[in-house]
Amino acid sequence: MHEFLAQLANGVELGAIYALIALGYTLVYGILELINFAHGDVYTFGSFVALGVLVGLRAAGVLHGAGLILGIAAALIAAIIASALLNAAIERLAYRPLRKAPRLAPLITAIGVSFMLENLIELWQGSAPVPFPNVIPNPQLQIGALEVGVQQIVVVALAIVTMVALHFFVQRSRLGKAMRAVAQDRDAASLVGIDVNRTIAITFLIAGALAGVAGFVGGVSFGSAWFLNGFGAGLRAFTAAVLGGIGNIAGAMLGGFLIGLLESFSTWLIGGQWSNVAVFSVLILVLVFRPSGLLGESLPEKV
Amino acid sequence: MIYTYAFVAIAACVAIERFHNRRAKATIVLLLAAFLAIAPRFYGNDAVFSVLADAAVYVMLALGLNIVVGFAGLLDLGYAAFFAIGAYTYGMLASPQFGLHLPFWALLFIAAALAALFGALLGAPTLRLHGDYLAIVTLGFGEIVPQIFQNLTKYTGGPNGIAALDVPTFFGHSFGASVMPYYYIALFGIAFALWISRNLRESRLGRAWMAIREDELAAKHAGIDVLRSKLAAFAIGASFSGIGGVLFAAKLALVSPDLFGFQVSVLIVSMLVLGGMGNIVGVVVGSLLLTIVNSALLPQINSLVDTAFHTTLDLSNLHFLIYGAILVGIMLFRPEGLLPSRERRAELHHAGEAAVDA
Amino acid sequence: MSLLGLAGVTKRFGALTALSNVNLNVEEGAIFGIIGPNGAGKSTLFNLLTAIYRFDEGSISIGGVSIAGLTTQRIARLGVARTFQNLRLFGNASALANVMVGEHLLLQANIVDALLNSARERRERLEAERRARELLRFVGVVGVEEHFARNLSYGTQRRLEIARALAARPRLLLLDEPAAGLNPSEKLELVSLIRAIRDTGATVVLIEHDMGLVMNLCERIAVLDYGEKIAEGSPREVREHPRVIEAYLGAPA
Amino acid sequence: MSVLLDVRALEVRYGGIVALRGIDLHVEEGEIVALLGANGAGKTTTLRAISGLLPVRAGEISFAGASVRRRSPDAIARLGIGHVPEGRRVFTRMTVRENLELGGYAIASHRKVADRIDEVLAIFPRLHERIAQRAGTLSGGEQQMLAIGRALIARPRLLLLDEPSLGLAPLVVAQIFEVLRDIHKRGTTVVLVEQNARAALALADRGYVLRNGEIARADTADALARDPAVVAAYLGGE
Repeated sequence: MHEFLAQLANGVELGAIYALIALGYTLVYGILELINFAHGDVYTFGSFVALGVLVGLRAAGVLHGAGLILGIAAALIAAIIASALLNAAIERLAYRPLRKAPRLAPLITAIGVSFMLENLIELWQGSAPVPFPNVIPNPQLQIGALEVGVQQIVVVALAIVTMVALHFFVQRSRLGKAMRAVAQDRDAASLVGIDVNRTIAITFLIAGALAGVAGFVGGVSFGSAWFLNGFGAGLRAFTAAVLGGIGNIAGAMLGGFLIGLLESFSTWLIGGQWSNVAVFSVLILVLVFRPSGLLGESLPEKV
Repeated sequence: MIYTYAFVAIAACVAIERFHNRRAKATIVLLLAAFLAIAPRFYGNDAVFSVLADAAVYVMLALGLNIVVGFAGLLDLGYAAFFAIGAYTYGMLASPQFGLHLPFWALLFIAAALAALFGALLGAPTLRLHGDYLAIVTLGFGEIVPQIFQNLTKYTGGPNGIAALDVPTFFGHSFGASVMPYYYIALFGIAFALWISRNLRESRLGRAWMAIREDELAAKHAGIDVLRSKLAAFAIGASFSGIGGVLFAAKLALVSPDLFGFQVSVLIVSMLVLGGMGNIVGVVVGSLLLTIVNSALLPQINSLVDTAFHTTLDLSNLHFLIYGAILVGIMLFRPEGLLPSRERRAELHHAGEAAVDA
Repeated sequence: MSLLGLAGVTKRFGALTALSNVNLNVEEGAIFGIIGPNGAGKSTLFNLLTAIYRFDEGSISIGGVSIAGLTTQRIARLGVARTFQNLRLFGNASALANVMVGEHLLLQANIVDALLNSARERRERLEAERRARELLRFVGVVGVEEHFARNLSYGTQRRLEIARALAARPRLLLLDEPAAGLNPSEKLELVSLIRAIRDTGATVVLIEHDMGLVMNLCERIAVLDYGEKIAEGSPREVREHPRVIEAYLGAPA
Repeated sequence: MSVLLDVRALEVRYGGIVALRGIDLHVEEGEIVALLGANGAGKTTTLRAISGLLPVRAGEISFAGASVRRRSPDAIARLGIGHVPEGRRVFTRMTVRENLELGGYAIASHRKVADRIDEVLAIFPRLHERIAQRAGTLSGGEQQMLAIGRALIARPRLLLLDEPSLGLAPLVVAQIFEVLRDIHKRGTTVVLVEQNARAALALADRGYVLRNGEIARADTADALARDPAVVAAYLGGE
């Protein structure tokens, strides 16, 4: 029972991170129908930026008391800004010129960008995992039989707040509506005065920012950053987005938490080396029975 | 030297694309075949033919995937899984692992059949999925298969894989340490794959694939059994990969799970896209180019830089950076591929004009 | 003899009833029209006939065979072919290849024939191509056999789609707004084409908004409104039917 | 009256194919101008070039005296050209209200947009009944009304309409044309592309006939409607 609760807490924490990354995939897919393979690496980049800021501030000796809170905030914000800018730059340089190209061209480009980023991050940070500075206190709380770290609670809370905010932003705000309009019909959107390129660029900024949040949260939660983190995490996050129904914000969240739980329980019950097998088997099973994902709409074919 | 061969082969392919006269095309094909068969007697060394044999295996893989993606329009991002299945078939059945030493030639067929079977097993439940959903499921499959080979340590040697695979024999003559037999087998394999590809494209089944790729709903209304046709594409494509796997494993005398990861699937998809999806000749050019870049050009640049600047800078550290940049660069400058099929040219030409009356 | 029979057919999408208790009989060899306002359920009806949707209640039979539970391709085997309101051609394929796909069910070559380019495959291919050229001539698509479908003019595309449907030698041909977007002279050609198709023995059911064309061409017409059949009869009977005028025509046509 | 839209020597190409060659046309403030022609003659292409959806190869397009040739579609929309595209193109997964709100995307004031939505709903009471429904659940006629309504929110000075009657029942077509008459009366200039040439000429002041990407004829609507050649080609004998 104790172990079960611990795995549950683990899975939820992991799921929150996957969900944050999945949101970025889903936003971009929703607007461009593109699997942004580089997104996982943007997440990795965010992790390293946060790590760099924390290391720098620790060396400056300011990470205590109020300085610690400000330092953590600075690391988070730096990760958000850096990832957002990187993602937007990728869109501008690698995807925008291909708006009218055959469908597979941007996908191959995305894979190419992903390879380049992974290699660049490796050159920058080396090929071994880099530990996150252990500066963030993590007092344990006992809630009934469940023992969780404050850090875990903060991670999940931060993720959920971000997701809810994003949901309302996309549903209610003027820009959010423009994003949905561009996603549905680019020409029609431009005819009502929406700047399509700008809207797509903003979508990439937001997706990148979410990857930045995830990068910070993931780094703190796993205790390290590694140049290839983004590949595995990105793959699972994209799987989460598809599982939930791609293009659907609530679906990405649901999918993220499910994949997180699945990973943590499969690791516990059948061993970590089987968790990929478990994750993808469940994905295949779900899609066989619900071809558009758990929350995705299956629109009747227009004939 | 390797570039001579690659250049001749690619030039011949381009010429075949340019000529419209059937007799001229046939002549070029014959000349090229004769050159590739005879030239090694006079020109080249083992290192060159080793790379060329690998290139030929990749050409076969790319032709197989072209049936799935180019003909039937099914994006498969886990094609390396079938490559792995083929390679492990050889690894497990022609090695000391179980003391089984089935002949190489029989295993070519067995691996083709097994890969086709797994293609059908994966396809049966998933081929109803559309577009990117299918892509992600196949990607998942591509991740699972090597992982399973890695985890079943008892049967597959785990992460270390299986070594000391049997050296094939030909009527009792061992291939020995020479790479030439593999080169010739792979050449023959390409010829076979080209013949099959062309047959399929012109067949009733090929027309059914075209219809499914263009408009699945309209295809159903023409009475086409969409699921069966897709399964056929998946199975045939997988069997090419299975055969390639046997060749690959026998030549390397080794299989291990890390040889069949996502990068390999991506590499093969890139070959298609680079060469020109759906166009058989384009696919050949794309796969030749990328293999040469990966196994000859990049290492050579590496050693050149080292000797020129007396550095220990290891450019192989930049392998993925350069490879990624090549992919991005080609897509940005020629998104339809180097030798696009007629269909792709038309598609690009009409991009974004769906609702136009001209 | 009745070729197509619907009895009490009902189709719902969630809370919306798209078709409600529709009864219909189409005689073999007829040219039968279905008209009605937008959203009346005409296209839904076609989509039930070719199993794009499943009906919730009632029964549909084609040539005496119930189509309940059959897939689209099984229904095609019963001899049903159709065209689409918004043209669904294989755009990146030649006109000829489009029609040859339509002949799919007439051919036998299997996967082994395909792999080996067997004698049967080659013989059938030649035969299919010959028939396809003949059909293109029949519908009046000449001189552009090798052009990609998407590059053809709109009127030619409409005729090409009809040729593709005819290639299966259907007993029942469903035409969804075949005259949409055609100019007056093209419409005249369409009328004679449809008559010629009927004269080859096929039964034609068509959805159309152009009243002139429907009244001129069809022997019987059914009128749908809000998913219900509100009238059926000869063109004259339908034109003078008060409910039809109220729901659809607006003023006596 | 002053010239609101002036198109000169307009040329548009797709790849190598010339879709429009040297189109000259103008629209005066307050007019209704019909563009007639067979499918493929270049009517839709003309409208799409004017609103910036297609790149212009040569020629000039000026609106209210200023060149719009190199502007993006959204910028042109904000200048006061509304375009109701062929096939309606409403945002099917959004509600009717959201569609109308997007029509006022370029308007900063919420209040103003809300007022204009009320005005449009007064013109199309049917949309009022369906305000919270998703646009995809509307019938073809209702979607057409929504597409027009969406364009009207921005109070365009010039409204481009592409085949508003396509695929609609006779009764609905009559309603749509009634609304167009009404919109015009309120002072909107209209360019109308219509398959239903008879109805279009009945409404229009002037018309252009396009053939193979060129202007084959330009005249008043009455003259065109009486011209035997035009009648034979586009109006059909009844």
